[in-house]
Amino acid sequence: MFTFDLLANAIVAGVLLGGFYTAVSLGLTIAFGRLDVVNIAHPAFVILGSYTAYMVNAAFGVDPVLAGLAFTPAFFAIGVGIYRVYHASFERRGDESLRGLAFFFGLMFIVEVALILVYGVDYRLVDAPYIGATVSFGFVGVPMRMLVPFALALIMTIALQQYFVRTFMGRAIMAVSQDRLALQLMGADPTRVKQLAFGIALATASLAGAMLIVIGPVEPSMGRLYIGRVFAIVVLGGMGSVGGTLIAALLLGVIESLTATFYGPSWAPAVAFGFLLFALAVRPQGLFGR
Amino acid sequence: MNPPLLQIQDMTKRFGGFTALDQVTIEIARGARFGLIGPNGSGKTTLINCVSGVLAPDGGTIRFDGTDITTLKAHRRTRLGIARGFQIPKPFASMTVRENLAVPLEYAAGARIGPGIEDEVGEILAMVGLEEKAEANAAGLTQIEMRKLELARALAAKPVLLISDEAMAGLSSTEVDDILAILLILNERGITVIMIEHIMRAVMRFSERIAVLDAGRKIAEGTPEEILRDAGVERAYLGE
Amino acid sequence: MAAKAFWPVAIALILAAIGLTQLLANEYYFFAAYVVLQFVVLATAWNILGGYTGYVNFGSAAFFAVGAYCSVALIKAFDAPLPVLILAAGAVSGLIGLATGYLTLRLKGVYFAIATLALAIVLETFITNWDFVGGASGTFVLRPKEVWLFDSYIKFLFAVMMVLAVAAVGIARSIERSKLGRGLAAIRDDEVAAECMGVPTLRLKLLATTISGTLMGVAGAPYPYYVTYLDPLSAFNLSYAVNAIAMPMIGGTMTWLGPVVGALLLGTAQQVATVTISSELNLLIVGVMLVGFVILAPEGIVGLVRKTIRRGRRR
Amino acid sequence: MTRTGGERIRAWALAGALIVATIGAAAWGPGARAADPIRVGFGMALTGGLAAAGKAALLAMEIWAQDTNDAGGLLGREVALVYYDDQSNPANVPGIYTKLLSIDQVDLVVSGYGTNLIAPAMPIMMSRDLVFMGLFGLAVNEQFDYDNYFQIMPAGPDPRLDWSRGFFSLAETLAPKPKTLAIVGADAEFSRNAMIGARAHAEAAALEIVYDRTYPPATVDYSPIVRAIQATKPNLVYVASYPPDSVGILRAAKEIGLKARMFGGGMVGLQYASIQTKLGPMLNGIVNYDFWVPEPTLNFPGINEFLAKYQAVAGDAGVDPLGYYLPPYAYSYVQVLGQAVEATQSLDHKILGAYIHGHEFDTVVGKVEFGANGEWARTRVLLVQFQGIEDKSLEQFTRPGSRVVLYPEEWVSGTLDYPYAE
Repeated sequence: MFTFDLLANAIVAGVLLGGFYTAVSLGLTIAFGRLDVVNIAHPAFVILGSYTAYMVNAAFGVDPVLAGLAFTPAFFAIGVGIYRVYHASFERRGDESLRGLAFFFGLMFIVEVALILVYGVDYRLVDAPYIGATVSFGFVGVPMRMLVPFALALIMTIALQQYFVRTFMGRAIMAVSQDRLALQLMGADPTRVKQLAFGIALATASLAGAMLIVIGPVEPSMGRLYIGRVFAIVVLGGMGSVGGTLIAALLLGVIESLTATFYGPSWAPAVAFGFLLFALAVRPQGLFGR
Repeated sequence: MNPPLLQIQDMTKRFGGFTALDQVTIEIARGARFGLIGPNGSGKTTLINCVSGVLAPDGGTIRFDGTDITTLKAHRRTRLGIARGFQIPKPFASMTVRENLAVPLEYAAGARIGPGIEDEVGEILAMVGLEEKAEANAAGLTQIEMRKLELARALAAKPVLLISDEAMAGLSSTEVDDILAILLILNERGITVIMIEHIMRAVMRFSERIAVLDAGRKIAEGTPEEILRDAGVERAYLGE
Repeated sequence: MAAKAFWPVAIALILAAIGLTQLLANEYYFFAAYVVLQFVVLATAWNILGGYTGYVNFGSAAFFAVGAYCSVALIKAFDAPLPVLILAAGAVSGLIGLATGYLTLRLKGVYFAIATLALAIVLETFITNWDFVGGASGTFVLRPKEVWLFDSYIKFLFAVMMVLAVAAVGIARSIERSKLGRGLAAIRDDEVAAECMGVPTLRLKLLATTISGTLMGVAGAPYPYYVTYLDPLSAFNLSYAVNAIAMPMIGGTMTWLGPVVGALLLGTAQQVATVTISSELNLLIVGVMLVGFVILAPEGIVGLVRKTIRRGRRR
Repeated sequence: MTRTGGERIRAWALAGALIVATIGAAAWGPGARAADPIRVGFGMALTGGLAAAGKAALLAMEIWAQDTNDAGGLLGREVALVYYDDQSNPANVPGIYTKLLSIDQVDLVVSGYGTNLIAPAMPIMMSRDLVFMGLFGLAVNEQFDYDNYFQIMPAGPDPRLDWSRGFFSLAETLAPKPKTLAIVGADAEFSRNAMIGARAHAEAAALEIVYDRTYPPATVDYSPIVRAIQATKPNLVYVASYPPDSVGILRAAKEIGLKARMFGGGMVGLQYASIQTKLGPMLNGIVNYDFWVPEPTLNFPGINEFLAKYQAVAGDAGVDPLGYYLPPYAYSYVQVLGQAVEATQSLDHKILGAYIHGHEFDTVVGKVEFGANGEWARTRVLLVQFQGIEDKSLEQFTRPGSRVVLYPEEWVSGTLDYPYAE
């Protein structure tokens, strides 16, 4: 049942999906790739972002994406708080590899259960005028539900990239784990830089969460499903490269979409993770690594 | 004539676009006291990491006692007799000082835990002046004690070749003299010693031969006197 | 000397467990105790890699599930007896541990943690699509009608799990006191230094992943008989992974006693909570305790108790 | 490495104390002896993935207990529910039921919600010869073949086949007759079983299966799947899905413009008000299974009174506000048991089992009669079609005509509107 039409549509769907994956992964690209903070709770915070967007949407009818944007400062503050605890308890003691990981694991669990306590385990959906609409380019149909998150993810990627390249603090963040000397020469305090960067990383979760609930229904424990995917993307993207994250996410999206279309959707996650395992084994510096 | 104990041939190591070592060739005779100096970032520690097996070089070969060890893993090299201390001390933080020494004694020197090993540990600790601290937790040592522990732990591996990576940084001059004395005793017992050091007085006094690295290249090699006279070395240290 | 007391106490525990099955009629205690003991095995297994070696395994559920599904496959194919199931499950899970280790252990530790996450999903997908063991729809496993010496199968399972728990703890304890244990501790403290002190780090890490994986598989092997209906969602349940980490962390990761204390405490608390406070709070407690302990008491309960004893002695 | 003896002894004492504590604590709990009330015990998913259903079921059962006690109880005694949260995890089920039986000493037992949570309790029931009422288990007794198991979901004597009988019977009546079929479903217990049934029907009706795939529950975007289905140009599309994927597939079908004569079948979730009010007009034309809808043909005695009580408290409990799908059946499965107790004036499980096998029960979901395998003697899986949905208001789903019954014959309340899209 292979047709060119189907192939084109599968690739487009994969690219759109990949855009959304980028949004979910960027926070971890910063935290894990740049700061060496292995925040496995990141997907749980993305789900938290979905719920805050849902809450505002359900109560005031505000567009979920706008709601996600509005909540970024709150998420930033949470991120700063978490980093302070993490730094004081683990990083300073040099105990991040074992207990630091367990800390984030516990955090993930707490966020998830807290959401269940407040909202229950029902799937939640949002309303927005573009959900359900489609734009067509020839024989390729693009659902707005996927296109809006994709566009937003692209804007996010470009904005972050520009921030890292063009601003003083952005460059400090890029240097913080790789080049202590450069950081010292810039006169920046590494702990403060990391605190800021972690705040930004968590702020992306608010937006990514809003995108997630635009794409489909959300329930509290869904975050777990993204842990593996997100790490796969960050590692394949070359640990800390914003552009690499985008490319890796698009690649994963397209692979999943092609598998789902032509081979059988059942194997799509295994294909993606097999890809990660393989990459870890043969090219740990990522596909686009330094 | 015996071959040199250590032959480093055309050693090259790159990190991304940065060349940390550029075709460095050094030979060290059995029983020698060899000094390795150079400005910060000149590639000294990278060279040592390649010799001890922590880093895999991108080019060149290393021969130890006549055999090619270029692709050998670090722990195998240690068992062959190459032992090193680290510039930034890396103690086994959850263990006592005694247990820190037990690891190389068991794994590198092949000793069994028993009465015999206690004697060995005691002897080494006495040598570096840490016998008081045998039961202390390694994480609680002072910087100076940690440097001594680095040396002691390397000795516990029963080395043929001992590499001391800035073991004397931050020590007082009497402590520097103590360490120098220890290294000299070891050398008299037949252990070849490579010393990487910033304290010129110590290197010059200790070494029979010295190699100078700058920006990944060997720019000079000779006796301490020759090195002191070398114009290139002066340039490297003081700038143009 | 307590070192000599361990095995007599261990054997006494097993005999007491068997005695209990003959004396106590009420099956509930055996159901509950089985689950707690199962966590003793899982936590101990996790700690060999996590606590002793410093490598975090997020995929404990996968190793456990592989053990359980290995049993299902052998029951379906040969109607194999329980000891065979346990051995085979251990072997298969151990091999998977070895393979995962081989793929990732040459890298930084955190890659191993991520790989175990990915491994769990790959294995779950595989089981979900393997119809012989029930696939996504799950499978029923009927318990043997009768079993020698025991008047009910659950009592037998309880006794078996007691033996496995004692064996796992014994293995962990022997490792801790051996040359291997000191090598693993050196890796945990500083891997580069360990390698330079002659410790064959890769080989030791592979050994640790294999032993840890084997024990997790062993813990899962009798599970199909316990639950009688097995589906991938419950076999790969995240609660196994969470508990396998939380229990040693709370009990203390440095000694064999830590995971045992953590598993007994947390496992019992969960069993009690299941029949008392019927709420998500139950799960929240595990998460909060895990975070609280890693921040405030990084050495766990065992570490705290030791510190208190030491302080007391000084006075 | 060198610990003192005193400390070792203390460490051992600690370990010993913990073991004693384990055993002691396990015995502790809200245990009580068989006292005055008749106690009905069960585990229910109050947390975890199935909690939404479990909480609604519990609410319905509490209403039953209230109703029964208001009418004087059973055998002149009050009834009391004794239940624990199984956390949607089968691993907890054996422990819960042994506790209920051997410590709480309940008089009657009923199951939790769903196949996964019923099956682990079966061996315990079988070893004690207890009557066990099941709530929404699919073909559980196929393996156990247990005489005293009864299941309230109206799947029918052959659950796998009966599940989709309506869909395929109706497909036969289309003009022209459909030739091709696409089957798609989630990698999970219910959907796999439903797909097996659909395949069997397709074979019987000589339909060509042009697409037959499963997808993992974690799928984010369903467009590639729906597009692949579309590419095979099927006449019929049979979907066996869970709530999130039901929404995902439906949205993707609308966006892509999926063309089929009939679309739907076994989509779980479209029965819930919370999802209906989000999808609104998108539902029009979908044919799907259901168990109860507010159509005149299904106006059983007592159902409206029950629903009124349920809907009055549903908001506070945070469960489905309308409660058409599961709650009436959760009420009924204890109702059947209560009626059996009253009729036989006994709590002897042998007598109860024999009575339930031999009699018909009048419940809020109509007359119920169990076959030999404990399933309904005749299937009453309804096939309904969403019609005339105008917006996303909750109210319209309480009106007759928004979901007309197309099958079985006995309950039909409207006619099929087809094709779905062409």
